[in-house]
Amino acid sequence: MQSPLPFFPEEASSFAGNVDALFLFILSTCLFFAVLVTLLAIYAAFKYRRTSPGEVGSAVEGNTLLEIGWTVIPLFIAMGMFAWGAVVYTNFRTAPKDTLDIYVVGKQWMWKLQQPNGKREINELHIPVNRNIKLIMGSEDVIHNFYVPAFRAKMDVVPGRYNTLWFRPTKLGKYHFFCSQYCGTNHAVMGGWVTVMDPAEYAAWLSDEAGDVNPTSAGEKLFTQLACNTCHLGNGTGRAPSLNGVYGAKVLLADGTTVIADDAYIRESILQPKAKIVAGYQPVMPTFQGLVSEEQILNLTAYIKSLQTQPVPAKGAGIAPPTAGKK
Amino acid sequence: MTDRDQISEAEHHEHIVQPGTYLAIILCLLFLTAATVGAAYVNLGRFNIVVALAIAVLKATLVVLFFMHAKFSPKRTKLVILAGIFWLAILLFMTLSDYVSRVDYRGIRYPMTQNVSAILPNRG
Amino acid sequence: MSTTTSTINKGPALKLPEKNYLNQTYGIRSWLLTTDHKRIALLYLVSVTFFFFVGGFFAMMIRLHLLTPSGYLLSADTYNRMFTMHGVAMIFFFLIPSIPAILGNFLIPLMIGAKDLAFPKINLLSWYIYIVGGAFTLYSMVTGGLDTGWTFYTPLSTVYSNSAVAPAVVGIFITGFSSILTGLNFLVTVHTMRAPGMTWFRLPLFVWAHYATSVVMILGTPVVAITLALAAMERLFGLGFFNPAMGGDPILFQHLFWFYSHPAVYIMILPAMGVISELIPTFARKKLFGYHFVAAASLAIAVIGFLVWTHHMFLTGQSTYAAIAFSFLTFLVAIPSAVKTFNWTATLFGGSISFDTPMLYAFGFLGLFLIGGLTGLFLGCLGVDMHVHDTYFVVAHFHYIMVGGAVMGYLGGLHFWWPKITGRMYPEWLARIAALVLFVGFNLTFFPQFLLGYLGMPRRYHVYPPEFQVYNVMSTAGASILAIGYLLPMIYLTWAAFYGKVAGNNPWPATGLEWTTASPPPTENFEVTPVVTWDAYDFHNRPDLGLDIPGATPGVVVPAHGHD
Amino acid sequence: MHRTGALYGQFNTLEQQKDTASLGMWIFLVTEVMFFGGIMLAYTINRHTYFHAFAMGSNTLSLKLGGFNTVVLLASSFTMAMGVWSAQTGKQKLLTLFLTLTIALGFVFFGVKYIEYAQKFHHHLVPGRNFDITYCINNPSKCEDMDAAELDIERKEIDEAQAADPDLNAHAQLYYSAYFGMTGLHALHMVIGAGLLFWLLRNAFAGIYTPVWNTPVDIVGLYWHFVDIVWIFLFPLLYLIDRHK
Repeated sequence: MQSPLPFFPEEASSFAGNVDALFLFILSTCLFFAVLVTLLAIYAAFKYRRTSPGEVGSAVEGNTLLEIGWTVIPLFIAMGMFAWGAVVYTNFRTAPKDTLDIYVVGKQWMWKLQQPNGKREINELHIPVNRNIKLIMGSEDVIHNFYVPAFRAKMDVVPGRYNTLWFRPTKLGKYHFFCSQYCGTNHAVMGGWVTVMDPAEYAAWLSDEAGDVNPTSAGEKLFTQLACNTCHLGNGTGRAPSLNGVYGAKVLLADGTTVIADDAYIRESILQPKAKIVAGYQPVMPTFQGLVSEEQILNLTAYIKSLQTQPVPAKGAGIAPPTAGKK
Repeated sequence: MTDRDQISEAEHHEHIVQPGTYLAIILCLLFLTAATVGAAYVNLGRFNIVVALAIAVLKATLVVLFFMHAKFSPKRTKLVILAGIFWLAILLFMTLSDYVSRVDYRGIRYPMTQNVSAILPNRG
Repeated sequence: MSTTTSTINKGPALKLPEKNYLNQTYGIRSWLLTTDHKRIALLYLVSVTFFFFVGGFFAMMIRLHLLTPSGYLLSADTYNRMFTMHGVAMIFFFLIPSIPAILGNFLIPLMIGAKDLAFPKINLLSWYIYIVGGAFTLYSMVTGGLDTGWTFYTPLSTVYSNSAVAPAVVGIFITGFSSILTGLNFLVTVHTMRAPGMTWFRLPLFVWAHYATSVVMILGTPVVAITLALAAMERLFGLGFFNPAMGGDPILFQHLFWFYSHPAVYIMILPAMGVISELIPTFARKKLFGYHFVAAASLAIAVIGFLVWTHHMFLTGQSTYAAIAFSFLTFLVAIPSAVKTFNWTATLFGGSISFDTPMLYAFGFLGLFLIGGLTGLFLGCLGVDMHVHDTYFVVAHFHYIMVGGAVMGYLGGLHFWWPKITGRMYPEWLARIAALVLFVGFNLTFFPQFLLGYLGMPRRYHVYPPEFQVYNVMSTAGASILAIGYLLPMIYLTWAAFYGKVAGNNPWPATGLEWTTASPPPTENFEVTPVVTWDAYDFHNRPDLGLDIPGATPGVVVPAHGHD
Repeated sequence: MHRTGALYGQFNTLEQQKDTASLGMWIFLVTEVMFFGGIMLAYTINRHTYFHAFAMGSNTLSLKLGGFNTVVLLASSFTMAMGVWSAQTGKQKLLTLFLTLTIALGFVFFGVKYIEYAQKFHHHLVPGRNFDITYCINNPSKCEDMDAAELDIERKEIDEAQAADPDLNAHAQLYYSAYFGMTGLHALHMVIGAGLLFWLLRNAFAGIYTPVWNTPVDIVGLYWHFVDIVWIFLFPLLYLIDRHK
């Protein structure tokens, strides 16, 4: 399938072309300088080889102009490489808004992945082509790294925090993914396959096995089970703010600051409800630390996300007025 | 640069700091200790730590300059001290530059349960 | 080209000086309790060589294991131990002490015209500290091994690893103080012990490079010491700074670790650059082009090298802003290295170049360091790092720097000063062949790894997908050639130390102060404290070397430092 | 290298020797700054993240003992400085007196530190498996050294902190990690310093320090003052967090 001495891995994401172009730019620049210096050295070695045992070289000390030249010119070229690289990287670190979110949990030595509808996979990832995919990744034990060479993208998966990795697959096919942060005994086998599918096929695949519940409905059930709904009333009259439309919006806090209600904020509010109190409310919510699992938090988050489209009550939503938080 | 700057630097006469100076400094230090404790009991919000560190830096400066004779030492010694402070600043501030500019710095740190089954009870 | 060998001593057979540092006193005590920097350098030589072969053994096991994709030779755990212990032995016990503690120790007092280092007893102490640290680490290696990677990332090392992490970490912690004391000794020595006339800008660039190295040693090493101490306390007593289960931050460990461990790369490469800056002028018989710029570049590398450490952490989820700032600084640190390379090349022009073994190593260094340094640009570049980070590309890059650069410099220096250290010459042709074998073997081992890395093979894999096999086979083949290349010098240099041809005081000839005294030098280094009247590498002002200086009357030899 | 009087063989003059020793010590102190810098960084980041836990932890320390120790250490720095002055001016008797005083003050510091550490062990406030921030308020009978009023204050503080940080017990361990890590390393330096002082004292009794040659006194003095400076920072950082409640 590949030449016996391959050089480039397949280009299967929107990053791949950028990274390879940048790589080729740096490579050609470096080759130019490397070849230049090598040829000069070889030329000098022959031209100025010693011809008699007592011979001494010329009495040259240096040349300031040359020194300035070969300091400044490489500096400019290096700045060019830096700037180009920074642009590619910033794009890679800034996920677009309309992503398909997939939850990833790394543990020694396997990957657990969960589709938005709750379908779970182990060491396999199915995604539709030409969609922006965002992996929201956590680790249960040590640091791992999710790496898809064909996508030219990787990100560490660090215990104790969420890291995200986004990419846009552009080519159908099956690609390796690896753990590329050393994580213990079976680090080398902690990998699997990403399957990039046609959207229609993907949809069919998603709905194929009905065994798994979708996270939004699981979250809705939990929301009642844990009695969240007794305080977080949808119409904003409860002891706690309504969660309608709160996901992704700015929330005004008691100390006057605002915060974006993203996954991290929601997770924190569940585990450490007193860390950030919404303006106008008492810190009465108990912590759910140890009561809800990682997965249940993901489900609750998915449910809260689904409330985005629900009507926001005029009072009791906790969403910051558009002017707040500018300072 | 003289041929033997090591000699020329050493040949300046040793400056002997007198007990009176030491006494004045120790009194200053004791006063500043009292001041730092006093300041801790006043609610200055986030400036409590600023005041505490400012006083500590002042105390340390007094010790370095007089007890350790840095004020009367050759330039080279002063350079060594400044290099130490500079590199400490690199370590502290450049690391903090990462922490303070992480967009997701506050919300994301949480303790993980070590027990895998507690995290994913339904895993097959 | 053999006719141009620069050994121009003619006349009656040379004899070793009757009294020298090697035969001043006898017996094991006279070695183990010596405070002579030259003898301590030899103690280091023996112990560092031991660790080099320990690390080399692990390397060989790694390469053999990777011959096949499914790796039948070792179990996963054993393989992980192999690469971890390879890294630990090579970095902390070979590369960091190699040039400074052996060549630097031996040569700095000689080069600046001092009788010894400023603190001879501390110098001996630092060797003992090294040995104690090494003993702890060896203890870890034989009782359970070490499988955390040489970077000891938490929480793998502090919570999850079942291997003997604690003794290894303690060993490295202890060895750190050996490095600190060596650096301290060098700094103070260069400041206060220079001979009359040895001004800062007459210092050989070897000394400048070691000055810069020492700055890195004393400012960086304590940080890794405290970091490893905290990690050890975390493992042993349950402290929690790096433990996410207690709310600690594993990324903080990486910050602290790389604050030292990136500059540590400069501890390895700067001294090698210093050696090359000696070799090229000597064998081109010409002043080094742009002396001041090369000296300044050493200091610039030492300082800027402290500002780039998070480029090892671009993909840990660190702040995008911080990543961009650190990438910018990373590109800045490349410039002084480029300046040095250009100056070395420019020195060749107008020279009178001979191809003695040390010069072959210098050429080898130039080529390999060029590749190693330039591939650093790929890794410092954010947009490429997101693909090649933690792949074999990184492995290839740092081996080109550390083995292609530092070890070539080290061996080049060892050959160059072997006649000074032992008073005897090694077999020239054998040495040239060994240099060539090394160069070829090295490239065959590590160049395929660049390709593997860009293809996406992650590092530290004991098994790999079969499409990566071709390059792995090449690499293993190269490694066996490389192994021969390393064994050869060890054998013939040892032989030469006892049976080689007597070399004379200045066989090349070279201009440094160390060549004005006997080979091997007397214990007090110089009969009379030398007075320096010439610049570094100034062949034209050194009629005492017996070379054909244009404009000077041939045959008239004037002592360079008379009794004035 | 053999010693010729007070001049060591590798040096040409006494000035060069003294200069060298002092430079060496200063450079060593810079490495010490970086050494403590690493743990200071860990402290800073964790204090910023878990301020409530750090404030709570800090309030369990005794300000009286900490303040007293600060004064003791400052005083020992003063006696050390006076010792250096005595050596420089050739007052041999005074030198031994001041060195003895410095050592004595150092031991007073150790004594107080021992009381503080013992109390923390007793109260289950050492990071590790038995760590329990609520041990004393749940087992008042085991903490005889705390009266009812103190326990009430502590209970209130812990409740408040727990309200803000439910995982207080884990995060408070980070404070005690910092506390034991930093004061432990500081105490280790003091032990080394005390050893050096004993060595100086022995030599001082032998009368070998003269106005011409007193480098060791000077050098050890630098070290001792540095240890003092570390404490000058540790005191507000560890004892004075959020005291104003």
